[in-house]
Amino acid sequence: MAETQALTKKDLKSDQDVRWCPGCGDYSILNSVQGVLAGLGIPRHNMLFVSGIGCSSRFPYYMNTYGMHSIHGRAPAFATGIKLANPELSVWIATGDGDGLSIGGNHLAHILRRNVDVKILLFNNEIYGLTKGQYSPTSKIGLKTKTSPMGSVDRPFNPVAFALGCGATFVARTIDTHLKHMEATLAAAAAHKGSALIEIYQNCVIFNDGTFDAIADKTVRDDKTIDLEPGKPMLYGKTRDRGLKVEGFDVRMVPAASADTWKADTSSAGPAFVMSQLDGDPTMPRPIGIFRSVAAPIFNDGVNAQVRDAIAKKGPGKLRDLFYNGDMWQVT
Amino acid sequence: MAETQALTKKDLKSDQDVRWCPGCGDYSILNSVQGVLAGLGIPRHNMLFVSGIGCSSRFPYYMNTYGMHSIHGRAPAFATGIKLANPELSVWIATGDGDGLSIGGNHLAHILRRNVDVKILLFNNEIYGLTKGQYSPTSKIGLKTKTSPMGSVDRPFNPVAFALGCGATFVARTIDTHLKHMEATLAAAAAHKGSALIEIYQNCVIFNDGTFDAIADKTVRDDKTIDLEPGKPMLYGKTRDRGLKVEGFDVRMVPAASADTWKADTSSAGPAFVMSQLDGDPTMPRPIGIFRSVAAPIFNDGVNAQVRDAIAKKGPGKLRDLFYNGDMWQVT
Amino acid sequence: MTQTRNVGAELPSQQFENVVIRFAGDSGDGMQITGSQFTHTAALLGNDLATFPDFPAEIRAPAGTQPGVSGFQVRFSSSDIHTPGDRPDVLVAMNPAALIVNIKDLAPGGIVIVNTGQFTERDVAKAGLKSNPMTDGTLSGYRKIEIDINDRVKRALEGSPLSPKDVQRCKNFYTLGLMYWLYSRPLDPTVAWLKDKFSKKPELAEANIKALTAGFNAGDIQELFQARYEVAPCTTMAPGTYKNITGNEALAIGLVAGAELAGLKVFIGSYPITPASSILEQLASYKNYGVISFQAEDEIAAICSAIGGSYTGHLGVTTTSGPGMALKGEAMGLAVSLELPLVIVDVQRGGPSTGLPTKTEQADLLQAIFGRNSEAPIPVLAASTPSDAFECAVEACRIAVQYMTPVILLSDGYIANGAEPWRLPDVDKLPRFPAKFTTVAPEGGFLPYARDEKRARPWVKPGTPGLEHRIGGLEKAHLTGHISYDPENHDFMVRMRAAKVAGVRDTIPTPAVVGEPQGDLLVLGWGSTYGSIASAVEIARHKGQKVSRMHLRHVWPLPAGLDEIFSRFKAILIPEMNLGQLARLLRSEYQRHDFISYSKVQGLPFKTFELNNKIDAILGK
Amino acid sequence: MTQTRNVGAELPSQQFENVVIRFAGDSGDGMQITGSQFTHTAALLGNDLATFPDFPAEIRAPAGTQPGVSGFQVRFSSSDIHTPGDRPDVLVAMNPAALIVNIKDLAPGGIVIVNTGQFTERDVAKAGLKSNPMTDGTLSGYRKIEIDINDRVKRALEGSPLSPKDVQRCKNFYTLGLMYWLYSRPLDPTVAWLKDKFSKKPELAEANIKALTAGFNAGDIQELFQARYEVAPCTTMAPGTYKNITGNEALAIGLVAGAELAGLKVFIGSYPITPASSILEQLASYKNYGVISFQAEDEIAAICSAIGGSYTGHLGVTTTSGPGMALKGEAMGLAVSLELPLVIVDVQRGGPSTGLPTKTEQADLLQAIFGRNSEAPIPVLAASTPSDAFECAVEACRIAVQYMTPVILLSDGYIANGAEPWRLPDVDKLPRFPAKFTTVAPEGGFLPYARDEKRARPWVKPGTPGLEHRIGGLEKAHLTGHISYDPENHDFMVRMRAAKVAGVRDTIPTPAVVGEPQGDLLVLGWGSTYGSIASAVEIARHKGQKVSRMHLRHVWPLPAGLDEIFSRFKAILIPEMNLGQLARLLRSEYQRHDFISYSKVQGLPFKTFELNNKIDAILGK
Ligand SMILES: Cc1ncc(C[n+]2csc(CCOP(=O)(O)OP(=O)(O)O)c2C)c(N)n1
Ligand SMILES: Cc1ncc(C[n+]2csc(CCOP(=O)(O)OP(=O)(O)O)c2C)c(N)n1
Ligand code: SF4
Ligand code: SF4
Ligand SMILES: [Mg+2]
Ligand SMILES: [Mg+2]
Repeated sequence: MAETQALTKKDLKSDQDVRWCPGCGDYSILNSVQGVLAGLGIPRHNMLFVSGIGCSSRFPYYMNTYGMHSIHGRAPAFATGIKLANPELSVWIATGDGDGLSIGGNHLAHILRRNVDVKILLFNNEIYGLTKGQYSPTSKIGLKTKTSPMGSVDRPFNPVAFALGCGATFVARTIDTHLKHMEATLAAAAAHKGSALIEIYQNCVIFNDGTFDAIADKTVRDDKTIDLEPGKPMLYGKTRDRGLKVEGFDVRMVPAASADTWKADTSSAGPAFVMSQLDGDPTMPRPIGIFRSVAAPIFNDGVNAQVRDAIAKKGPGKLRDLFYNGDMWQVT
Repeated sequence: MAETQALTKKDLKSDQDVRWCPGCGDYSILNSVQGVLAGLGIPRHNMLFVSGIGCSSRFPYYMNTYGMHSIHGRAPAFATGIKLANPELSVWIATGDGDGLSIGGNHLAHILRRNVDVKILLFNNEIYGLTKGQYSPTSKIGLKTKTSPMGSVDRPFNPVAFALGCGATFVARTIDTHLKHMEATLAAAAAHKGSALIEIYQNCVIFNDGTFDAIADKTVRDDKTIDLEPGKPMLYGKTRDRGLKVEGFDVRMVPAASADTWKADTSSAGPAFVMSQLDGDPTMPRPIGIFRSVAAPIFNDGVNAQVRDAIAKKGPGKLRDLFYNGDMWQVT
Repeated sequence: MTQTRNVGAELPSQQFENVVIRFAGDSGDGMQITGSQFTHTAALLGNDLATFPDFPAEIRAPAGTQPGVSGFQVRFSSSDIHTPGDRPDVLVAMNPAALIVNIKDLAPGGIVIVNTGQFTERDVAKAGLKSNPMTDGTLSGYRKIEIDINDRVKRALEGSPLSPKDVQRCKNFYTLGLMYWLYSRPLDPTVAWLKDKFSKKPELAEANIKALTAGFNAGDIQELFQARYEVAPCTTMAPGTYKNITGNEALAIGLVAGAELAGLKVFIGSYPITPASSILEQLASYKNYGVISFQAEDEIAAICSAIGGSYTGHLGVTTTSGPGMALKGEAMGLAVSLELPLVIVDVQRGGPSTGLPTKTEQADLLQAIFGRNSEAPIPVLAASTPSDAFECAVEACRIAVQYMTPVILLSDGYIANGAEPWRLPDVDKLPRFPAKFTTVAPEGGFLPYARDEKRARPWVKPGTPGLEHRIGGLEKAHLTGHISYDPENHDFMVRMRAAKVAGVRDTIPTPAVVGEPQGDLLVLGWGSTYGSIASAVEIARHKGQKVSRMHLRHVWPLPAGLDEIFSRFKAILIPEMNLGQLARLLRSEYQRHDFISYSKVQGLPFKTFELNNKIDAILGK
Repeated sequence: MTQTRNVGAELPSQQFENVVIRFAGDSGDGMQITGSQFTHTAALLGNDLATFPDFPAEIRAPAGTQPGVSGFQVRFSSSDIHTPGDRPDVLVAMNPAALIVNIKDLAPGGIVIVNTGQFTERDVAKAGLKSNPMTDGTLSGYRKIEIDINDRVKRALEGSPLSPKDVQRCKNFYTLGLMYWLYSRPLDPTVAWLKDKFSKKPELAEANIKALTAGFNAGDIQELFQARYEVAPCTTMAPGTYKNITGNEALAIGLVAGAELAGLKVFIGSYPITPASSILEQLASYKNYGVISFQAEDEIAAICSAIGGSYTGHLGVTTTSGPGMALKGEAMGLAVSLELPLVIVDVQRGGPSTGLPTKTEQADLLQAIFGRNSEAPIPVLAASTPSDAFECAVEACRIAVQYMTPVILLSDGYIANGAEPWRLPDVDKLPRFPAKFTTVAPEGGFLPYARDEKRARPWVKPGTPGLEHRIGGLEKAHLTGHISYDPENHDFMVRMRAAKVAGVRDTIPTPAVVGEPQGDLLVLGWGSTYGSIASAVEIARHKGQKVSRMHLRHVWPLPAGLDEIFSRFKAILIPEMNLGQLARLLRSEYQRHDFISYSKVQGLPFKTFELNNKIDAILGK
């Protein structure tokens, strides 16, 4: 029975108790995802969530859709198999900064490179939550954790830059506490044809509380972040009085009127990457929103087209022809 | 006995027969590496080559230095352990596009992110050589190989962009047949403090012959490539009559006189990344040379400094103190 | 001295040989600390001890729910004990969830102390219960002591500067005080601990000490008990300095010590995974011991970096649990081929796959021995108790260095988190096994794959002038180590590597038989079944059964002499927390014995009575 | 018809039952093609056949060197044969390196045909030889036929438009022509093949045909021989349509067929690795069969993608060799926990580690059975010959689908690259085992971990309305599949998974004993030792020894009835290309038999005579 009625958020809640710590940023992400997905017009049975291992990777259990809680770091590989084998499914990955960028970095890189039509939610809390607080590949230098008692000396990844370096076709960033922005970003990702990576700043109240406060706290957010909206001027500040402008290779702060218009679909990923580099500059607002959104051939389309073409050209393979071909001889 | 005399190229040749196919680009790379390393003033016994598996990964056997031919894709992990444990060694990795970017992509990403002081030679022949000709993560779309009989639909990685996305501090590109350029690039990498990734366009005569001809063949090279030389204007063409200029996010071809000066050490990796994106534009020269060369904290320095600091602060650990501490009690 | 009233003095004092208490509450209730403090005090009083913490897989499961229950069982005794006890004599339950999850384990007639302040209708509902277990018959057959601890703490801390929420956080120390009174224990050690712990927050120290003291002095509660209890010091413990230690702590210390005894420094490359993470964490804090700790991007990079560390002349170590072990197989094969020392620690947990990450199991034995492509032999050791993990770690280092080989050391979740008193070793008496580095080419030239009397090849630090050479995973010619595709050489090298590992047998002892050297039944164990087996065999022997026991530390290669020992028993019982992996291994080695496999795969250690029932069944009693 | 003179007519014609020829030359000399063409023609003539190609690990080792030698051995026969022969009767050596590498294998008194055109001093030096083997006594005891093939080809192709270099490339066809003459074979099949192969380069076709014909017609050479030889068609081959097939080809076809018989499409996720790559390559060419082939970034992604494929309702397949197997362990454990069908193919090669990548070995057996964390049982099959790989692939698909389980199929380098005649199956007679997908919730609700009579759980395609559910690697509650940390449930599920896999035994036959049902010795094999064992036992029985044989296709779980069969023999000899892995497994299962392990780990199959010597030694003759 196809579901005919539109879904509500509640339809997407599974019967399992949600078991994150009270106050964890994961709750609001779950809630936003359920809200956005309910509105996509996709029947529940065609939605599928894949995850690895981590607090964030518990996500699929809480979605009343199909789902697989797989092994650590490998969700993109499962998702690629799933999407190739059944392109009708709307496939989503929930992963963490450890799951997706530490053990799973290569699979993430390759799914983005190939542009498999899968949406990837990267819960970045800059820590390993589930294993109780070791530093992660996105932890800030100097962070003291159980495995870095004198402070971490690992230079962190910038997930947006990483994704762009892999040739990702859709890259965005949002914040667990910025609900409206998160929902808009999720909706844009859902609409994108191809791989979409959404980095979500997510607060781990237990092991890395407040790591994003300096930019993401509601009191400073408007001044400390800039929302990259394709086709719109790059403005920020509570009154949107300031903006950004690109001069040569440099990005400068300018009055709103002189701000450049943001383009996320240039043929070069250069602009998006340039914006990603603002992260390192404390004087600059942190870009969130849509860094890149560009059309490109989709891997699962390409693979399935070859299957279709081969069938069209050679006819659907018959078992007999599989055996009876090439140099044969008879024994009588 | 420390070696007192300067090394010659011959000193770095091992007693093993070189077993690449006749005409393979690997020969000239070996030759250049031996030449450049002989001139570094480093004693042979302090040089160490690590590799994974592939034609290119046979490299260590041919170097009369210490060396490890490890397992597929993992050379950066071995090299990280080696460099952390003995920072005195000059550690080099030889890897291929399959070894380094397919199975080993994650380790490559992490060694670059951490900025371990190791030099990485990425032999990019856009094919799996040793396993006899399957497409690789750098193969061009449409390439017909044994595993892509109808043409590859995998969008290729751009190794330079990948490395920049990982936060690499030194990224360069050179060509197996461009000996002078290769040697200059190797020398620059050797001089860099921190991770250095050198992508080397390498011809596989057997399985992917001529894949770089359109840009790397000596007859067209001057027109089809541009050598990024830090501090010099971005010029190309046989008579160096043309150049590149950056306008906003765009890179334009201009007469030599209007060319911008190339900077590889900007705080943002944006410029290098913008240049890497020219690869996709057939009307543009292909950048080779030094995309990025910037100073940053070195992982092995950081790790070893903490060990030294801990010893300085707490004194060198004694076995007895390891046991006799905390809450103890006596049984008599 | 803390002021304690001597209210209970009029109550009769009862002597016990040993007592098992389980503290259970919500994850946020601090039960692990309560248990540890009780343990610590018991240790100072000279009791023998064993503990078993049991906490949820979730970081913070929703408060008040059954999955959120955290427990800590401690057994303290005036005689030698080997396990934390089959069932608690006393259960402290801080809320309905803790009560319902744990009550079925309580010994019949046991005491259950309930915090009635946390038994509102809402609390009962949160625990997923239809009825209140205080009143619905759940507690019949037990001695129920009801205390509104919430309220008592509130009253005890009236006037405290702490917020009401923080006041409630002192509940566990109130409870601890009560238990101290009940078991006639002093408060001072805990008071000292609190003062130290909260040296920067004296108001917290004070509040907790107040709560502790109030619990101890709660005369009206004390009237609910019929007696105070005493457990005398254990007089059979060997003299020496002790401390309480968990298996992971002991293992980490053992690795540093083992390296030191070999004249080396530790290089640990590891990736966090429950229940192994704390070994990495602890080693990361031993930087002043020259330990280089590297948190790698995954388990494969971890072991590869450790091999790199060994190549340069460090003692390479990598630590993990089952799923991580499965990932390291390929690199282990390389280590076998390179013939470099390496210690691989697998703290086993429930499986398959992600399984039961916080529960214990012994099911990685065959993976450890056989889980690599081709013939890639590696010696395998297994720790049997928390403090034994120290000795096994040292032994693993010895074998690795003396035989130039990777060594696998198996521990498990029960050992990792469990604690026991550890008699601190006399540093001067520890055996030394210095690593020998080749620094100059011998007469006739340097041969990287020449071998010494243990079949070990030479170890050369890169950086040594004149000994430059290359090693790798392709088959190597005997002596020169050059790549060789020669068929006979390959056969020779495969057998050489096997012989080298089998030769480890020459430097390990035949394990002792505890009990008569012959009899009706030998109970044979490996790993963390040690305690349960020791207890059960003790009981069986008291009953007059002809039962002895033996425990394997070296599970591969098996020690010499087993065949002969086995032949002195009518049957050999092998209890394992897997489906019979050691039993399978032994059957494959020794054909003529009656091996009886006894499996339990519940993520929990064997209970002593389970083993005794099994022994009885075999011996027909 | 090609023009052939009938020069040899006057030579006596000698009949042979079977002949073994080895073509050996430089990697660039086209020996693999020469061998295949000879094989192909023999097949058309109705001979039984077995081949053994042996090529260097290097893509193009330096020309003329020993490591650069490439060989192809073909045995063709008028009777049933099982191996490519212990030693060649005729060796064709195109250069000194080829001669020196192969000569020691040639049967005493055998013919060696030498291309003297490639025996200059430089050639001898390139081969790393101090003296010319043509003259230094190396060839004493053999019949040496000297031909300057370089020169002859040059002359035969005089006036050809080809460059001198390309002319020399026709050498192998000249040689082939000569061998065709010697063994009285027609040229037509090869002529047809050349025309087809070079249809776009007719000048190449023409030149090669000219060379072939010239070789056939070289009267003066023919005078060097004392006879022409004939090998009559094999009359004992079962009637039917045949083609020559390698193990990897048969395996690939078997996977497509197996999926089809289950009503499914293949999803293969794989990563190239010698000697497994060609399975992926072939499946990539079967797109019109609906095969989805995915070359993943590594072996882990490969198996994970295949599990993803299975989850959606395809037949997930992943193919690899030893080092890749070692990487897949963790994901296999997940597949066990998810209980989804999956076929994992391991084409074994020499190890440990990278080992001898192009050589064969059987040393992944215990890895296949035990190489995963915790109790993660998986059925394991092993192919015994190239064509058997087809049947095993189909059987692996059957078990995977019927039992909802991953299945491991072992092959090895010898099977993968070796070829034999395959009698093409009758499509209608192949057994069908359609997969059953659950599409609607049964009465009482859908239970993802309910079980059918084979203990298989239901398979639901995502996209099915109303059956949404989640699966994962944490332990699952019986029936509901919800996460469960319950101890009893875990024990139950561990045993359930073990029982399910053990239950495969119910649908597999007890393997046949070939020979008497009882006797002095049973030679028991698995995998590619099949041919050598069959030949050796045939010989032994001819000699009157009381020897029978049995071969295992299902190595885990072991089939029912073995214990009883074993008890009918005094001893059981188990030849293996490892250090005795099956022998260990059998000892662990059956305690009372005398299993004799016979190991050879040289990267090469057993020779028949080696087995006969061993049998003789055991039986005391
Ligand atoms: C193979 C393997 N290695 C290690 C682990 C242990 N582990 C589980 S989750 C995790 C890291 C989780 O960090 P992240 O992805 O950031 O998720 P978070 O918990 O922070 O949401 C680790 C190391 C595992 N489950 N499997
Ligand atoms: C674990 C593992 N998987 C697969 C292989 C097979 N393999 C060896 S080299 C190689 C690819 C080599 O490609 P590349 O790194 O580009 O090197 P090239 O030969 O082209 O120089 C592969 C897939 C292996 N040796 N080990
Ligand atoms: S540990 Fe951190 S990330 Fe995990 S559930 Fe708790 S708050 Fe969230
Ligand atoms: S196969 Fe290609 S890359 Fe490998 S040695 Fe030959 S030419 Fe070089
Ligand atoms: Mg995280
Ligand atoms: Mg390559």
